[in-house]
Amino acid sequence: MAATLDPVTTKTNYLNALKSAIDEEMGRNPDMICLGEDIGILGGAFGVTEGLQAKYGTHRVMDMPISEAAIVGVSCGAALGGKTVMAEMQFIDFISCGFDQIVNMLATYHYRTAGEVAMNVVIRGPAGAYGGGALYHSQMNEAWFCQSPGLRVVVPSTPYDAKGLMKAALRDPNPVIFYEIKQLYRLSDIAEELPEEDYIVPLGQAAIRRAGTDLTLISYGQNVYHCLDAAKKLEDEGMQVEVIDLRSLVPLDEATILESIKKTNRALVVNEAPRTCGFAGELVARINELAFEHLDAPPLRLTRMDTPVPWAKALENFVLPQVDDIVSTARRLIRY
Amino acid sequence: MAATLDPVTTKTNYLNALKSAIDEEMGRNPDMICLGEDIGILGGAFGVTEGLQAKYGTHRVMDMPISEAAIVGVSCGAALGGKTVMAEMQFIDFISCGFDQIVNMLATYHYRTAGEVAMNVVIRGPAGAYGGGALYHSQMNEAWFCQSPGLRVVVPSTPYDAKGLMKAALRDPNPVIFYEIKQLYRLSDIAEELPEEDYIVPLGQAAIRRAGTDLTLISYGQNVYHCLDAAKKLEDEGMQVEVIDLRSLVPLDEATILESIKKTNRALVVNEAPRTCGFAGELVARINELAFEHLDAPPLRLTRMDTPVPWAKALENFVLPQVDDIVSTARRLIRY
Amino acid sequence: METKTLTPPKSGSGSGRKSKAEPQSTTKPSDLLTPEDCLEMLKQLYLARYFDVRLIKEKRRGRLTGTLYSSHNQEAILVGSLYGLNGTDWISPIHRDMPAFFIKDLRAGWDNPDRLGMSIGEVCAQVWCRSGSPGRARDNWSHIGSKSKRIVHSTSMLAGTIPVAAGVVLADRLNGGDAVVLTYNGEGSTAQGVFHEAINFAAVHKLPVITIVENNMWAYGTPVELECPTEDVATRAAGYGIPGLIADGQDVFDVYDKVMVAVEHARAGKGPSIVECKTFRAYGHGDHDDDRAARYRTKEDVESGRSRDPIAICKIHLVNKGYLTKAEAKKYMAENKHATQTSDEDFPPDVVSYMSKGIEFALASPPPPAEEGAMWVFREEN
Amino acid sequence: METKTLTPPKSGSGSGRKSKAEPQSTTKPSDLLTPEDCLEMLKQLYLARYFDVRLIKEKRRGRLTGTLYSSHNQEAILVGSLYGLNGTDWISPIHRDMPAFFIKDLRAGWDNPDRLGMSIGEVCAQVWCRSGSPGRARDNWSHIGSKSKRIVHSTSMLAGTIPVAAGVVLADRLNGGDAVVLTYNGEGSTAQGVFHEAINFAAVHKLPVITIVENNMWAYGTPVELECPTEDVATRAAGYGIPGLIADGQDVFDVYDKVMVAVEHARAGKGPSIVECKTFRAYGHGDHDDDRAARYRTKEDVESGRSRDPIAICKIHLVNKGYLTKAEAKKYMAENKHATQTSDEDFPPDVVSYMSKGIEFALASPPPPAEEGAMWVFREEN
Ligand SMILES: Cc1ncc(C[n+]2csc(CCOP(=O)(O)OP(=O)(O)O)c2C)c(N)n1
Ligand SMILES: Cc1ncc(C[n+]2csc(CCOP(=O)(O)OP(=O)(O)O)c2C)c(N)n1
Ligand SMILES: [Mg+2]
Ligand SMILES: [Mg+2]
Repeated sequence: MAATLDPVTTKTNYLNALKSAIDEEMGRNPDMICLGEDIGILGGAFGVTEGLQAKYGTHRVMDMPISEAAIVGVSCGAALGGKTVMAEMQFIDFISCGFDQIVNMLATYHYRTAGEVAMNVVIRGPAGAYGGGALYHSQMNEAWFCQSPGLRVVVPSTPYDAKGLMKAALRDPNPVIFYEIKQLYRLSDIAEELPEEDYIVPLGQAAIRRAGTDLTLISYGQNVYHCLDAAKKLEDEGMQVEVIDLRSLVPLDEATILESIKKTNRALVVNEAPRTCGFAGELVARINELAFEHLDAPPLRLTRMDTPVPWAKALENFVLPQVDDIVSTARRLIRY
Repeated sequence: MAATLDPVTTKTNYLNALKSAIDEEMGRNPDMICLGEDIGILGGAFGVTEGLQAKYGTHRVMDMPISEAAIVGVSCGAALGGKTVMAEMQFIDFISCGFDQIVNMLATYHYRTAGEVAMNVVIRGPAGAYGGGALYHSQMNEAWFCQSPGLRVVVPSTPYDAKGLMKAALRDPNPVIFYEIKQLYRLSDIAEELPEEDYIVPLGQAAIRRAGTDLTLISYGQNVYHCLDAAKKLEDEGMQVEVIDLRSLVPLDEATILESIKKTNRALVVNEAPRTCGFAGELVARINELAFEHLDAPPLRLTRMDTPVPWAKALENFVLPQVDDIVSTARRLIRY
Repeated sequence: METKTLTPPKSGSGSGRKSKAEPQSTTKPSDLLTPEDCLEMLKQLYLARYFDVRLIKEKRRGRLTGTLYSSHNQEAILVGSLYGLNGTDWISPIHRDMPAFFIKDLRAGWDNPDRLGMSIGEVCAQVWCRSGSPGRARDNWSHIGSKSKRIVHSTSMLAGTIPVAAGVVLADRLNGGDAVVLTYNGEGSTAQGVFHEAINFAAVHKLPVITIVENNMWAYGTPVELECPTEDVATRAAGYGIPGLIADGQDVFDVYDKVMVAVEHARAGKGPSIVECKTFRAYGHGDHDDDRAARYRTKEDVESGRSRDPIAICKIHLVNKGYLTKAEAKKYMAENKHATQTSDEDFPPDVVSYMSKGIEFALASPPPPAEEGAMWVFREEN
Repeated sequence: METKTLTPPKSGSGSGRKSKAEPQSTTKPSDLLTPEDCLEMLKQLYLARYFDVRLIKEKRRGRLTGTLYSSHNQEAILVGSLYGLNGTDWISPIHRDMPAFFIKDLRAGWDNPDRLGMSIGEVCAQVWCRSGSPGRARDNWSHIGSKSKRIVHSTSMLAGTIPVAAGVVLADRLNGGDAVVLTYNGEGSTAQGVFHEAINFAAVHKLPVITIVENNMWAYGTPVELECPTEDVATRAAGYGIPGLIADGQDVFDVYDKVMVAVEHARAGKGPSIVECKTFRAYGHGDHDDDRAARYRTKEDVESGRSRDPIAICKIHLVNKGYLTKAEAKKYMAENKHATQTSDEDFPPDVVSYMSKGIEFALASPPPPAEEGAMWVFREEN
């Protein structure tokens, strides 16, 4: 693990940040186990769990059969038995195969038992489009889980957050669906130096990635970088755009959103998930509820069209929000 | 079937309206089959398919093993083989067990095949809360499917619509998730005389259940009746409220919503599904996009709290929107 | 009470391959039960029956809300399977297994506050939808459980607890425990995908997961032959290379024998088993289905399906063993009666009073306050 | 080419119960194949191999996008299982089965425009992500299909096509057809719940669903023993009371024999079967995994797993049958070589040109226009 060789001068990428979070939590919590397909011998399809089985043994890092429903259900049982569980979906797209166990068993356990049993389970996996992964290796399906009460939903966009949020998620007694942006895994541009000491990023705190006064851009995951790119272009045109990275969707940091809109009076949400009933629409509704009186323009959203993610690159680009779309919509909103 | 004994003087309830729609479509379309648990010998848990197996045979009305994923997947295959399929979920809550087959196989088939293969499949089942059904016999999980491009989503609230929408759904070449409100199945208050001749209610057309000028209440399913009750109470206070019943969510009748808001300048969405990422939030976002300039108050939503549906009646009432909540929020909005 | 009714419908191993877990000697686990054990098992059968009968009556009087899935005629499966467990073993009952919640570890003393099973009062509080329920009446009927009593909480989604059960014994094994878990499922539920996924996983890792299949011949309105392609549901075990045992679900001792074989197998680290218990559903699927069930099942089938009452069969055994005189056996005649035909005199008085105290506890417990509807979605403290 | 390599790793029925579908006589289906058939099968093996080899090379040159799941060393399963089908039969291939799309009904004539299989040009257009693909490059690699050519379109979700396959033959049966469907799945994929649900359903209704399990010993980085508790994956069949056949997946004729037994069984209305074909994955799981696979699998295992090249084994048979001289057998030596070690000279020229024409077709086809991304979410006309 390059990341630990020379922490002073070596930057850590998003993937290694996740890896070290899981590793450190496995080290500090003897009751933590990891379940997933190909996570042990192989070390995971992307290598997030590389080296963990050798370090912690086959009974703490288990290669599971190709059975997402079993992975989730067994995680629930292990949590009922007192364990902390990291459960990997090889791609977050396959979470649909364990869907019932997530929304009906895992999400509701604490509620049903009137607080007797907490499900300390993190379900994590590579997510997101823009990489030519087509319909089943590109999904951002977080809205399904935001609509299922009892689940926390987290989407880090930087190595620092990936590590800090993963640690927070693994220590949170509630089930967390943790979206890792696979296009960011090895992106050297965003690699950064991480603190040597233990730290967490608390769930429910957004980050302001760039300050501005003319418009609030709200997003998470990969779209944060599209927003930042758009903000740079808009700056060239003389517009100062604030960029909020939500980091966690449930719980949501409403205060940061409100503060920003009080200042900018305009908001645009950018989101690669399908439009209808996506989290972007939820944000627009919340902005209405929170800040209607502060709005000088309708809060808008830029999202994927209501289509699956197609394979051919031109098609994929066509249905997904692009930097230029953000720039032109932002311009329109600022001039509204 | 009481409904057919004396159509002139006998009113048809919601359940019999559905039954006759399926029966008539089975009669006119020899390529239509029905699949579901206990739909044949028993005639369905609620009796929606009563008599169909005796009439059309075991090969056209099949009692399926308790395998929602197989029910959906087999439906896809049968549709690929040229059949029209009605697939019953015994309760819509169990749709989670066939989730992957719905969102990844059924919803995308036409898209993936560039239009070669249409999936003429209607997945229907009893839905909705307010009946003491607890977590797993109360769900309205339509937002999951609205977020999954390729699915039509339909929720009738009257016997006339139940029949007309079911027929439209069964003739639509696309997959439809059809929510039947089980609390309405046998409600005699809403039974009505149905046309003797064949008719459909086209997907994508809302109905204005009551005209008004002061506020637009938007809902569907059982909440429509809560809105109508609230409208009556508000009328006593001198306020004229318009009530829109969406009937189908995908496709959505945006024109009717816009027309209404142009008139009332205020909108309140009422929805029994959980708040975050529910269809209510989607509507608030759309209203913003469509009608921001016509709004004199923030478009708001009244929804279930972000909780499962609990069993004990007092708890269930506590988390679900009630008529009084609609009245007080409407009052506030009108006075805004 | 004729001895011919002792004849089980079938026995032996349902899996194609000869099960390695079959008892090798002729001494059956039940042969080692003491007279007190055997009489206790009979009493537990009475209790399970009385609980059900009483609820049927209460429900008919409109005092209960929700659906009652009667366990009438299937009690020997619960008593026989639970009797040999340790308190620290886990169970995951489903809709038709309400008595399992309090029968678990009942052997440790009906009034023993430390026993690892629910009190009958807690179960009644759940049925009466009161805050004294272990789940504070947030979900209905059989969806209760208890971490400390080692009972998995089910959802409605059939077979959905099997992976959870596998997970809980995985955790126990990692902690050095030797607990087994009994999961209960109807024969129809074995068609669910998660049944396959969970048992496959458990078989790969030789986890102590025992799946009791309560084959009552019907899944709601669908007969077993439309649910399962093989004559015996236990045959499903063959696909995983695990023992598939078949018990006479009407004979509490045969159930005990087969389950104990599976328990020993599991505890020894040899992995899961399926124990199919052949039985017959006495009434409708739920009480709402009683009338329709009378139409989709022939009267003759129902009569023959119910001809072997588990209480009667248990008594024959006890008389044969000499633990009960024929006169004693005739003292309480709960068997072979429809629930509504029974009276409290058909049950031992301590059984009646035990249940009555449970109901008293329930009725003394207030309904949960409305605000609780919004509580416990998340655990807030860290 | 030593004759010892003909020895299959295992054979017979994997289900515990003796399969009723086992051939009763000693005449095997393959004994009835003509010399032309046998030579055609060898040529199809070359074609499948060449397709894969060519794609591996194209991919290395950076000309292709997406992941390549090589079918190298597993070609006998595809050719052997498809050869005996009617054109009107259905298939549902998955990620490792790319050649299946054009090998289906190839027997009807390589250049026959009416054959019920895809053209190799269409398949190449898909691989090259062009609009000439049957799916217009909307989803990747193996996720193509064709209603008219009777090929089910898979998603990525493993085993997810089995219920669809069951549905399509259900529809066919209702229409009076006699089609069977072959579904292909890796051994790891058999752990999915939907595998169980679909086969259980098909077994209850005796639908003609044949599940080919391509047991290549690895599911990505997980060995079969962590996926499946029994030695043979075919044992899963026993749980459904259906035949579980085991074929030597390296021997095209053995695959043909076992699949034809299952096909006859299915066509006769006797229901589904599982045919496990024992094979070995030649490279990494996908081409991205080649380097890592070299670490998680020992060199010896890989060497022994690949020692029985299906082309070589087919040749031995043909020489033994007298359909090929030893000299002819040595003319094209594609076998026992890494893809990158082969050259076009290792393949019959008509095979090379057939594939080359397919690539030409692909390259002549433009990429789909961007706007198509938003099309066909719904069918708009009624
Ligand atoms: C996933 C799922 N599908 C459907 C149902 C509806 N349902 C409840 S009980 C039942 C029949 C169960 O039959 P079986 O497993 O044989 O148990 P029994 O009721 O006979 O004891 C059905 C279909 C459900 N609860 N869960
Ligand atoms: C439901 C689901 N879970 C996980 C995956 C990721 N995945 C793709 S291929 C594969 C391994 C498949 O192994 P096997 O079935 O043996 O087929 P093989 O690749 O060996 O031919 C996995 C885990 C998937 N595609 N679908
Ligand atoms: Mg049953
Ligand atoms: Mg494999």
